[in-house]
Amino acid sequence: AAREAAFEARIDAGDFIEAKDWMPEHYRKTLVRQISQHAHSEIVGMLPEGNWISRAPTLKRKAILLAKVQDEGGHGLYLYSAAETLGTSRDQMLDALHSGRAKYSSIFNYPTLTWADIGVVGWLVDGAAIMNQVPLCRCSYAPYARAMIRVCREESFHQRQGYESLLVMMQEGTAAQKAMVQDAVNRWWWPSLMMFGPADKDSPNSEQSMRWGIKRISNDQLRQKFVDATVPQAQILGITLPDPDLKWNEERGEHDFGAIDWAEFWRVVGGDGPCNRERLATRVKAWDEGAWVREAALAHARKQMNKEQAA
Amino acid sequence: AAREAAFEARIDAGDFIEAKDWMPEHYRKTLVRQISQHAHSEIVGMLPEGNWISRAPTLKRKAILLAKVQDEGGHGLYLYSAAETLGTSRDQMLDALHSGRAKYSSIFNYPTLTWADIGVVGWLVDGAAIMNQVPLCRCSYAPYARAMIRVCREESFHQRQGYESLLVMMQEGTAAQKAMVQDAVNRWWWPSLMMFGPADKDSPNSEQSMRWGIKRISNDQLRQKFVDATVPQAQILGITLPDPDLKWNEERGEHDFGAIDWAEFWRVVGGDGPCNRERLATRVKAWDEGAWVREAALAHARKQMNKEQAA
Amino acid sequence: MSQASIQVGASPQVQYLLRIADSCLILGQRLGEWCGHGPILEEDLALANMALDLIGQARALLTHAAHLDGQGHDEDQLAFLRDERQYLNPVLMELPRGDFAFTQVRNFAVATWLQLLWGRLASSSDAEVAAIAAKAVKESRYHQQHAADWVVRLGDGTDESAARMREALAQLWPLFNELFDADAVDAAAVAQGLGPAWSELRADWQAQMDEVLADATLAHPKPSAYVSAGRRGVHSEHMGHLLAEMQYLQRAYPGGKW
Amino acid sequence: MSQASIQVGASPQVQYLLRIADSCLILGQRLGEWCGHGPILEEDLALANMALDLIGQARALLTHAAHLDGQGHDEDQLAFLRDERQYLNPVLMELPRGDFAFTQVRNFAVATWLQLLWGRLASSSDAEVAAIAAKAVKESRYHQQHAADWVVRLGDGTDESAARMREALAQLWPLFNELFDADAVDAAAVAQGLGPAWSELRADWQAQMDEVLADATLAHPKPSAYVSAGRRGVHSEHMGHLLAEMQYLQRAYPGGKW
Repeated sequence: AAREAAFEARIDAGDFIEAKDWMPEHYRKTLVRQISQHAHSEIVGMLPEGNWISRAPTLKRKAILLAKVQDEGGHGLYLYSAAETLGTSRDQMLDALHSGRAKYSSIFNYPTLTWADIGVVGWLVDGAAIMNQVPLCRCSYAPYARAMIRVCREESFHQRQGYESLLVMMQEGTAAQKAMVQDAVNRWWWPSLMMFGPADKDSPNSEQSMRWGIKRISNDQLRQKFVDATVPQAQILGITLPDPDLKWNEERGEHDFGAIDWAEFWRVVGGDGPCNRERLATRVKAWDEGAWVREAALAHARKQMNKEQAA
Repeated sequence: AAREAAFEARIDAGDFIEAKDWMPEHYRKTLVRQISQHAHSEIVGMLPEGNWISRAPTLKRKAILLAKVQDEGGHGLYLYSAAETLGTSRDQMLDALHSGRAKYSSIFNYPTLTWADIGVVGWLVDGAAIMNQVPLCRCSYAPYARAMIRVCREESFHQRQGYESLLVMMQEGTAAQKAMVQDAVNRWWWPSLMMFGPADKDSPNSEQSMRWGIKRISNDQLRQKFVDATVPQAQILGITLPDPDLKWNEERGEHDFGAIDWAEFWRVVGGDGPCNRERLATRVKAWDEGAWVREAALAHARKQMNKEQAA
Repeated sequence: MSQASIQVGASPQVQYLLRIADSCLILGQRLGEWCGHGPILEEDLALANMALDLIGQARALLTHAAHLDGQGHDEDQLAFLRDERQYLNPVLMELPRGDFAFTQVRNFAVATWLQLLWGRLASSSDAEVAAIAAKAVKESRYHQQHAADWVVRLGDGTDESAARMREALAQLWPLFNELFDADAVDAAAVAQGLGPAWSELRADWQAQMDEVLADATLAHPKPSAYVSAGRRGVHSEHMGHLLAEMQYLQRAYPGGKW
Repeated sequence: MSQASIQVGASPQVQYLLRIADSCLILGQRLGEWCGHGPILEEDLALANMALDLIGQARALLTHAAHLDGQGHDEDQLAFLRDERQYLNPVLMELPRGDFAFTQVRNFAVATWLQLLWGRLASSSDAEVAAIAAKAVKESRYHQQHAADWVVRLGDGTDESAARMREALAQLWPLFNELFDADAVDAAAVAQGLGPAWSELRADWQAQMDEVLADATLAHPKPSAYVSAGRRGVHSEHMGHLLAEMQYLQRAYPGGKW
């Protein structure tokens, strides 16, 4: 209890906690859950974008997309490493993902249907992710905070690339391309807003996380910031955000926006989204089909070790 | 020996042999080998054309191609049945194919690279096949002769369809389409000539088969007939056959044509053609992946029988 | 001379017919993939034959839809030159062919549904639709019977075949919802006497499914709240790959005659 | 405004460069398919990274080839708007990605070959080619090392991994011949000092392959008399499917800006 009080005092003083430091079990568990979920999101998030690598329309765009998806895998790696500092292993975390015990961001249960989706995912989905993640760079658990600094830097690069690709299509493209961009925005706008999680009043884990300095800004506050930042970007693009209630509220100094379809949110989180089953099946298939490779690598390493010992 | 003499007398008299009739073992073996090889050719031959079903350029052409490939499967069925009358089973014949003991027509070891290949295969490959097969409609073994009558009727329909599709491209198509047709003819002409088998002087099995009325016309005679029939068709199409030595010989009343690259023929027959390995692997994969289906069908039939007996 | 995409008008009548035409077209495309790869030769033939029937049904409906759309398009422009978002088949049709269990479960579900749909369309107020349906219903009945035989055989076959059938059912079940979803396009079709609201077919479909699943000793998966929206052009990630292949020649040879 | 195919001139110089550019492009396309599907996350990254290097090499060479061809095309027109018969990569590159054993054997063979080829091209009489090669040779050396590690690990790993490696070698071996085939295009490149005849690379390639196969405890398959002819545009049946997908957007959106 004394240790717990000391811990709380450090948190209150804005100290960072390192892996070797003592921490309450619930703090540790909360972090493992959040960091591994975040890592899984990066890995599962490779799939919807990876879907367009083979069809990228120019070699430059193909290279950008490959690099982006590769970066996401890299984020997964740092984040698994950050979680491992808390005493779990990558295999344990992957097992939790594959068996359905662990979650990943629900946004990746939506399909990428056109090339414009790739730009829009960069702009809106990465944009929302950054909005969520920037405060995590000041998270109380230092290894996570450090990973997030790197992740955020790369993600804002991705977001700019996504936005830029939309600008090219909207400003120099054909009518068919412009329609493709607008259609993609129509499909991704609301799911992007849902990325900030349930409304504050319905968000059970938030309070303790705020208390512990794992979370720094509430879901609704982040969502509002995202809307306010995105509206002018949409204007520059020349696309319409699919919300008739979206307008500037002079009094609040913020945008009002329409009601989110929380029934859809909970349905998709609960497993009944367009791609839930398939995303998980794809990951499990890759893992299962790779089993012989991992076993062979292990067997070879063992042989090498035996040889070295014998020598 | 008396039976053998009686058999030979029937053959000499032009009689047809039925499944129930006595026949020399070597006659039976020769027929099983030839009919099963012919059946295998139909089955393997579904692959190069099947390769374009998903990409047929119009719905009419897709339907024609589906029907054609289906017909080839049907020919395989009649031919396996004809061979079964000689005391072998379809499973035995397939096992011989899958293990590499039985052959199929070497022409199917060439790839179909463009849509024009589909038309050209119809025109030249089916054309050569018909030339080979029409005499088999008078083959001394009656079940084979009957199967061949049906096969030939359908194949000449296929050949006309293939030729007609080339005519459309050559007479109404774009320059790119015409170039595609000419290119396909360039690639298929020589392999088609090889379909008649080695030159008569190098064809060891032919003599006995001629003697027994299994084969009625020699390889070289058939090849000559094919060239003579094809040249005017090529002229109507407006394509050039890729043989600078091809010309009418007034004296012989036939076309002269250039030397066939027999080294290539033997190389491909021997296994080193463009698709040998892949064609066989594809068939074996389909068979292996279908094992559980065949087992289940058998298990279900057994259950049904037990139920009926119990009732 | 360009092979850019064509646009089809938004008339509910045309949309209603395209939903059916595209269902036939896209499932036909998938079934064609079995040709040369089936577990027994007889099934290569049967599946090709079904693909052929479905392509035939698609051609008749696409031609009629193009006529109603009134922009002078033909069946091939509709089949090959729309953007993905303009194809209106339920997502179910476009899923990869899967194993033989998956193919037979889907075939059975779709044939049962089509057979009911064609049966109702046979009395459409649109005489052309009625004529197409009268022919097609016989084909669908045969497809249904053929698939039902396999569902029973594989469901009540070996342990492996039963396990594969359960897995196929679990994968497919959430996608069946869309076959009975209702919207304004449906409502307009009912109002015009063009055809039934698809939701009206659910009870009969369910009864026929149940009967065969019972014979196959297969249980229902748990229901899913997901309703896919291929009918409004929101497809799965598989559709784009299917179309890239299907449309390739039309796109790459502008002005070609085939 | 049409996305019909472009034609590239028949100059041996351009052909020689396209053979290399297309090898990088098409193998890069295949490696990109692993992204999200590798056996361990580190390999998803490594294979994507290799794909990225190969696409980069292809871009540089295609741009230069387009310049030499003098028709005002750019890298994307060359990459996306040729007909299949105008792609000049050896058939080896276009074969489906296969399992991880297949991918690593192919990667090792190709990287060994490219590393030798770039090494020679670094002293090309064409300064632009020499500059591209000087950068690329370092990348290929890294790819070769990475693949060699896997060839050894999998060859000398478990019974299953060794069996898969033997199968991959057996499948791939006949396709290696084309990497060392000689023809007039090669001869012209030698005459101009543009680059080596590919046949000159065979001995070194064989020596480096042998060394790693020995470490991997893998035997040579028997030699094959088959020489594929992708370098003259005669591909396998896989190429058309690859191109249908790769070219789709360029074909379907004429005049698009990306």
